[in-house]
Amino acid sequence: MNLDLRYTEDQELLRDSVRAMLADHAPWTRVLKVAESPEPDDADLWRLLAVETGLAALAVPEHLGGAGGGFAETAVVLEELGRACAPVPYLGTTVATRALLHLGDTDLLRTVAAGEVIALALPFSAGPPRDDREFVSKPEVQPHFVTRNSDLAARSEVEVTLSGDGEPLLNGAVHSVAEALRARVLLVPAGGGLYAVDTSAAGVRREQVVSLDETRPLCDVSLWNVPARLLASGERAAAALDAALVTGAALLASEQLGLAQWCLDTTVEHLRTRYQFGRAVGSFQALKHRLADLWVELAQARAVARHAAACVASEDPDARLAASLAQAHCGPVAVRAAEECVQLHGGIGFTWEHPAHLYLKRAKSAAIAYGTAAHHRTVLATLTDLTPA
Amino acid sequence: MNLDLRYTEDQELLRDSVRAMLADHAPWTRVLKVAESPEPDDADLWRLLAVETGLAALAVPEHLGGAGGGFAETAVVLEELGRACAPVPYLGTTVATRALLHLGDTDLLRTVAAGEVIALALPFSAGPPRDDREFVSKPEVQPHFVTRNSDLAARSEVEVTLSGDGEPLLNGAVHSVAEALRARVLLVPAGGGLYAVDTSAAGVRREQVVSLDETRPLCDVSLWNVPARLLASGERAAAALDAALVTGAALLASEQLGLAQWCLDTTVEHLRTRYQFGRAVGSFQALKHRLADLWVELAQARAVARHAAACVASEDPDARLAASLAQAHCGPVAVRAAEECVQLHGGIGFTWEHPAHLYLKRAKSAAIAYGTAAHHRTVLATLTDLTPA
Amino acid sequence: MAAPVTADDLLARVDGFLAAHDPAGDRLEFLRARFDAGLAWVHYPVGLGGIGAPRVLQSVVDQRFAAAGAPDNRPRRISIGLGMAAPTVLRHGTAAQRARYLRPLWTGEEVWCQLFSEPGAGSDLAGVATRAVRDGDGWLVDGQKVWTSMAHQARWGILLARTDPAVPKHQGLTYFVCDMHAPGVEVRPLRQATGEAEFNEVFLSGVRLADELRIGAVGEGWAVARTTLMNERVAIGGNALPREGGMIGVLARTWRERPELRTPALHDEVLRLWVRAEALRLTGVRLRQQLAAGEPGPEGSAMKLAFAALTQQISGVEVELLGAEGLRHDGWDATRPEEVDLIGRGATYRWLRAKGNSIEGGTSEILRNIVAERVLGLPAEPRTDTGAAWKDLPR
Amino acid sequence: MAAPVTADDLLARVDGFLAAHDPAGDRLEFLRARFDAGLAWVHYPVGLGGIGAPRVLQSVVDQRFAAAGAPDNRPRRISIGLGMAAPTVLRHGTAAQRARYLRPLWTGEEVWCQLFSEPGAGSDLAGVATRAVRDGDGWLVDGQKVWTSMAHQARWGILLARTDPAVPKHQGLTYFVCDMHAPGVEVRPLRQATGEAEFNEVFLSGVRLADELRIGAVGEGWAVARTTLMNERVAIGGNALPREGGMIGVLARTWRERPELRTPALHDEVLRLWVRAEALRLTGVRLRQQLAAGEPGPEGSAMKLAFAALTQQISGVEVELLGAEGLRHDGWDATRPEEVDLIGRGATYRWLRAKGNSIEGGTSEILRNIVAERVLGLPAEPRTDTGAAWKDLPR
Repeated sequence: MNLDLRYTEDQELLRDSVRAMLADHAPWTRVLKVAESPEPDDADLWRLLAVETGLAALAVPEHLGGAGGGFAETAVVLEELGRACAPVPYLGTTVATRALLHLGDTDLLRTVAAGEVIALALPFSAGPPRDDREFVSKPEVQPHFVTRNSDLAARSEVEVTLSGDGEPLLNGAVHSVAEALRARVLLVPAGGGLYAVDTSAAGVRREQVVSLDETRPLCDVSLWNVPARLLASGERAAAALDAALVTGAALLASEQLGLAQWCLDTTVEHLRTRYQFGRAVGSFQALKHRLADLWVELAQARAVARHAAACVASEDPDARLAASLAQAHCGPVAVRAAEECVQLHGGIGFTWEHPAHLYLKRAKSAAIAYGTAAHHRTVLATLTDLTPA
Repeated sequence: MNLDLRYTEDQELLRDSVRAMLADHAPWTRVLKVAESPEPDDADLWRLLAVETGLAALAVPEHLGGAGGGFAETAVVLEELGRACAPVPYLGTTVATRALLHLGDTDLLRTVAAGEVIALALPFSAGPPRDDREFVSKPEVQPHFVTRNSDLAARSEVEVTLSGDGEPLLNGAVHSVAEALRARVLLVPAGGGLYAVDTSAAGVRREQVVSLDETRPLCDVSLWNVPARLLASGERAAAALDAALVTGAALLASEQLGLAQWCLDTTVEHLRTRYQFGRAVGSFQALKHRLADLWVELAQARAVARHAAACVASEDPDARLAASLAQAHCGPVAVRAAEECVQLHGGIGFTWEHPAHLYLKRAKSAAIAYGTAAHHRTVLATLTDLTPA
Repeated sequence: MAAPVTADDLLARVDGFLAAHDPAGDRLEFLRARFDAGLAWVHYPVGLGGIGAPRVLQSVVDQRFAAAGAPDNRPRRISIGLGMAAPTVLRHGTAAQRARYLRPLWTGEEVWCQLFSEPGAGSDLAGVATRAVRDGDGWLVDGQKVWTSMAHQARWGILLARTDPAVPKHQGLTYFVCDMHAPGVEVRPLRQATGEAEFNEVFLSGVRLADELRIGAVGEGWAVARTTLMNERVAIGGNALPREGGMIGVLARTWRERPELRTPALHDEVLRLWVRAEALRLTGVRLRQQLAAGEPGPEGSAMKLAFAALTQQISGVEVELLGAEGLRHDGWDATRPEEVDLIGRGATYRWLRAKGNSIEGGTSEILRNIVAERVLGLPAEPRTDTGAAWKDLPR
Repeated sequence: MAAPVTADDLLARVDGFLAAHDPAGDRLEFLRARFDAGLAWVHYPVGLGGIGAPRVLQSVVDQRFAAAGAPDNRPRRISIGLGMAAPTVLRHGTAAQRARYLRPLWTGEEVWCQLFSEPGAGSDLAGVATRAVRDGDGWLVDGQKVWTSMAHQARWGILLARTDPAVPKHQGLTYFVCDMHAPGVEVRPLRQATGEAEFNEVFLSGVRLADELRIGAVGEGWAVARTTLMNERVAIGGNALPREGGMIGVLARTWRERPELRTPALHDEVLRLWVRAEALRLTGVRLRQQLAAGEPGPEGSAMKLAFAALTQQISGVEVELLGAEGLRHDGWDATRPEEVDLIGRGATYRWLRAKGNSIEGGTSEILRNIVAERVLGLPAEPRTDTGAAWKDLPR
C-alpha cells in the first residue's frame, strides 16, 4: 500500500501563503544583500516565519505552543524557501526539532515554538549512517560519518568532563555547522551522548566561515568548559541523532525541489522573452529538449521528495531508504537545474547581479549537506542488499 | 615526447584501397546474408584479404612471407573492417600473430602469412590483466580474468597430460571463443603454458553458439586427448598471452573507431536527405547538437585509438595503459554511436532490413571483447595509482 | 440526471451479474453479457458497454470479476482497439458505427490495428501520403502503412488517408475504418532488430471502402486522429509495479545472486540505476494517484521518456555485467509475438528490444517537443510546412 | 621569390640578434628591437615584425629567446591584441594602420580589448545595436558593450558597430579601432559569480572616432569581424600539457594523497574523468601535430567543447569529494585578475569559474551549431533574421 504523494488542499493553501510572504519579504535582491552582508541570515524574515506565523514550529505539538502540523507541511514550506533561496535557519531548526520530538524534550520544544533557533552541532556534510546502530555499534565509522575530511575532523572532537558539582562540561570543537550562528541552543553529540548547550554561556564561540553558500553560512563552533545538559545517552541519543539526520536528508529534498523548480521556471521565462537571431531563444529545439529532460527529472524529484516527506511524517519504516533515495536523486537534480539555469542564461547568468549564482551555490552546498548522493547510494546498497563487489 | 598520432600518407593509401575493396566485396547486404547464414564468416572476403592481398599478415616480417608492415597499419585495416562491419577473423588472427611474434615462432608465423586463420583459445571477453605478472603470480585471478561468469568458467578448464611417448595431450573446454570456427590452429593456454593445437586433429570440437554479434560468431571449443605442441611455459607464456591481449584491446579500438565513424556518417547522410515537417530532419537543432557531441567523442576516440596503435606498434612501455585507455573510451563511444544511429533513423533503423542493427550488435559485443570499459578502468586505477577507497 | 454511481452500486451490479452468469461458462457469451450489462467499461454510455460511471471505478469492477475467476477480454492483445479505436469511435462515430464496432471490439471478437505511420510519415504523421479517392458512393484507397502491430490478425484498422493533396497537410486528411479483409489489403511481416516481427507493413492497392466506413467528416481526419493519439498517450500500464517490479529487478537479482559477476566499477552504476528506477516507479505511483483523483498531470510523457531511457540503460549494463554471457544470444528466430515481454527473455534481447521503446508510440524527440511546448510553454519553432499545399511540400 | 626560411636560418638570426642585444638590458628596447629584426612573429611580413617564415617555426624562435633568458611580451596579458586584433589589422588594415598599431601591440606597450558582445547581442553577434553615425570627417558612436576583458587597461579596442540599421543585419556593420582614451568611453567592472571582475561593461556615449580608425570598408564590418573570430577559434593553448597536467591532476592528487576522503562510489567517477581528461589531452596532442604539419583539423572546436564540459565535471566531483571542505570557500573579494588560473585557487573557485568556460568565447551551444553545420555538413535551420532590415527584427 502506497503513501499519498499528492499535495493536500491545505498544503497548497500553505504553499500559496508562504510564497506570497516570501515574494514580499525575500525578493532575490534582498537575498543577495543578506548574503553579501556579515549577517548570518535574514533576521526579519526569520521573525516573520518563526514568531509571527509560527511556521518554524509547524511540527511542534500544539500543547507545547507549536502549530501541531507535521513534517509533510514542513516540507511544503521548505519547497518555497528553496524556491526563494531564503536565508533563514529553517531546515536546521526542523532537524533539531525532530531530535527533540524523539526525546520528548518539552522544554526545548517550547523554545522552538517560541521562535528560537536550535541547531544540531554537526558538520553540515554529516549524513545518516547505514543503520541506526552505526553510531553506537561502530564507533570507528563515527569520524567518517562526521566528516571524511581529516584535518577538519582533527578539529572536531568534543569531550565531556564533570564539574566540581558533577555537572557535565563540554570542551572541543565542531566545524562547518550550518544555521547555528543565531542559535539559542546547540544540540551537541559528545562522548556517546547528546547534550544541550545554551549559546549565551561563556566559553561558547562561533566563528563564521566563508561559505560556498552565503545564503546559509557555516560556522566553526568551539566550546571551553561549557556547562551542558545531558539530553540522552547511548542508544537513545544515537537514535535521536539518527532520526534527526534521516529527517534532514529527507526534507532537504523538498528544499532542493523548490530550488530546482525556480531554476527551471526562471530559465523558461528567460528563453521565452530573450530574442537572438530574430527568434525567441526558447524556440531553439536543442534548448527545448534539454529543458524537457530537466522537467522529466523534476517530475521524478517531486515524487521522490514527497515520498520522503510522507515517510518521515508517518514515521514509516521505509523512511531511511526514502531519505537516501531522495538525496541520491534530488541533490544532483537541483545542481543540474542550477547549472542549466546559468548556462542557458548565457553571460548574464554568470554575473553577480543575477540571482542564478545564489541558486547554483546553494544547490551544490545542499548536494553535500546531510551526505552526498554518493554517500546515500552506499547507504542504499546496504538497505537493498546490493552489496559491493 | 609524444608518438605521432596522425596517419601517414602510406596509411591513407592503404585505407583507400581497403575501403574500395570492401565497398566492392562487402556491402552491408552481403554482410547481413553472411550473418544470417550458418557460415562463420565471409570465406571469399577472407581469401581476398589474407591470400590475395596479404593484409592479414601485415605485421608478419617479410622473410617469413608477411608484408613486413606494422600494427599501426593493421589498425588502419581494422578501422575499415569496423566501418564495413566485415565478417572476417582479422582481429583474432592479428592478436594471435602478436603472441607468435613475441615467441618468435617462425613456423606459425609462416602459417599466418600463408593466409590461414589462427585463434587464441580464450573467451572473447578476456581482457589484459592489471600487470603482466598477474597470470603467473596470481593464479587465483585467472578464472576472473578468463571470465567472470561462473557456470561458463566451470566449462573452461584445459588440462595437460602426457601421452605414452611424452607428447602433451590437452583435455577440456574453452567457451565463447571468437574468430576460431575457421581457424587452422588454436593457441591454447593450459596448465601455465601456451600450446598450439591443429584443429584438424581428432578430438577438437568447435560448436558455434548463437551470438549477439553474428558478424563475429563465437564458438565453444572442446578438446579430447588432443595432441598439442608446447609453445612456451611459465613467465614466457604469460608474457606472450599478455602481449596478445594488450594488442587485442589496443587494436580493437581502431575497429570501434571505424564502426563509430560509419554510424555517424550514415546518420548524418540520412538526416540530410530525410524530410519531415517540410524540412530536412538534419536541420533540427536538437539532433544537430547530439551529433556534434558525438563527433566530439569521435575526435577523441581517434586520438586515443591512434595512440594505442602507435604504442603497440613501437612496443612502448605505455602500451598497457594506452590499451586500457582505448577500451575505456572507444568501447562506449562505438556503442553510443550505434545507438544514436538506430534512434535517429527512427523506425527504419530498428528493422532487420537496415544495417544499423548489425553495427549496434557488433559495437556492444566489442565493448565486452578484451574486457569491458569497467574492467579497463580498474586496470587504469592500478596503473595510475588511483587506488580504490 | 441521476446521482453518480458509487463503488458499492457497481459491486452490487457485478455480484448480481455473477449470480446470473456462470464465470466458468462459455467465455464469449459471458463477455458479451458483461458488455450488455454495462459492466465492460463502466464510464461508457448505457447501451455501449457502460453505465456512465466514473472512469476511476473501472478497477473496482475488474478486480471483482477477476476475484470471481471470470474470463477477461485479454486486454493486452486488443490494446489498440481498447486504447485507440474505441475512444475514437465513441467520440466521432455515428450511432450506427458505435453500435456496430464497440461490442465485438471489447469482447475481443474483432481485433483492431492502426494504419497511421508510413515510410515517409513517421514523426510527421500529418504528412501521410496514402490517398483515398471518391469512387461512386465509396472510396478507393492506395498507399503503404508501416509499424502496424496485429495487422495480420486484425478485422479492422483505423486508417488516416489523404483525400485532398491540394490543401495544407492538416486539412486534407480523412479518417476511415479499413476493412482488413477487403481485396487489395496485403499484410507483410516487418522483421525488427531482435529478429522477431511484431509489426507489419500494410500495402493498400485499390482498396474499396464504403462511405459508412468513414469516421468524422471529409477533411476532418486530423481532428479525429488527435483523439486517437491523445488516448494513446494517456494510456499508461495498469497498476503500479512493486519496488524492483520492472527490469531493474532482473539486474538487482543478478547482482545479488551471482557475486562472481560483480565488478567494483559497475556497483555504483547498478545503484544509480536502482535509484532512477525507484524514482520513476514513485512518479508512476503519484501519477496514478492524481489520475484516480481526477487530476491528470502531464507526467505521462515524463514516464514514457524516462522509461525508454531507463530500460535501455538497465539492459545495457546488464549485458556488460554478464561479460562473456553477454556475448551470447537466445535466438534470432522471426517469431510473431503478440505481446512484448522485456523480462521473459535474455539480457541481450531486453537490450535490443528496449531500443524500440524510444521510437514506438511517439519518438522521444517528439515527446520532448510536446513537453517543451505544451508543458513548459516554450515557443514552437518557425514552421514552414503548415501553410503550403501538401503536394508542394519538399519530401 | 626567395627560398623558404628554415629553422636553422631562424636560429642563426636569433643568435645574431642576441649577440647584438643584451637580453638583460632594457625590456622594452629589447622587444622593440626584436620586432624590428623580424623575429617577433616570424610569419608576419618583413617590416611588420616578421620575415614571412612558416608559422610553425615560431616556437623554435620563442624557445631560443627563452633559453637565452630574454624577456617576452607577456603574451597572456595581451592575448586579445595578439590573437584577434593583430591578424585583423594585418589582413584588413591599411599600410598606415599596420605601421601604427602592430609594433606597440606586440611589445605590449599598448593593450587591446574587444568591443563586440552587447547585452542584446551575445550569441547573435551580427545583431549588435551600437550605432556609429557619420559626423563630418569622422564618426559618433553610442552604445553599450559587455564581457570586455582588459578594457580598464586597454589603449585600443576592436569595435563592431552598426552604421546602417535599414539593411539586413550582416550588411549594416562597420569595424573600427576604438580609442579607449576618447571622451565618452566609460569602463565599469562587471562582477561575476566568483565575486571577481575579470570583465567590464563599456559604455560608449557620443564617442568621436576619426575615420582613420575604421578598418575595412563601411558596411564590411562582418567580414572583418569574421577574421577576428576565426583567429579566436583557432587559438588553442601553447604547448600540450603532460599527462595529469590540467585540472585532472589536482583531483588525482587529492585522491592519492587524502585517502580519508575516498568513497567507493566516487572511485569510478574519478577514473571516468581521468579517462576523459587523458583522451582530450591526446586529442590536443594530435591536433597540434596536425597544425604543426600545416593540416589544421576542425578538432579545435571539439577541444573547446570537451574542455568546458570536462573542467566543469572534474571540479564538481572534486567539491563533492572534499565533503565538508567543499562547503567552505576561499573568498568572494571583487578582485580584477588579469589571467584566469583554474589550478591556483580552491575547488569551489575552480567549479564556479569553470561555469564560464562553456559561455565565454562562443557558447557551447553555438559551437555545436558550428560543428554540426561546418564539420558534419548538416543543413542550417530556417532563418528568419537574415533577409529583413535589422531595425525591423523582433528583439
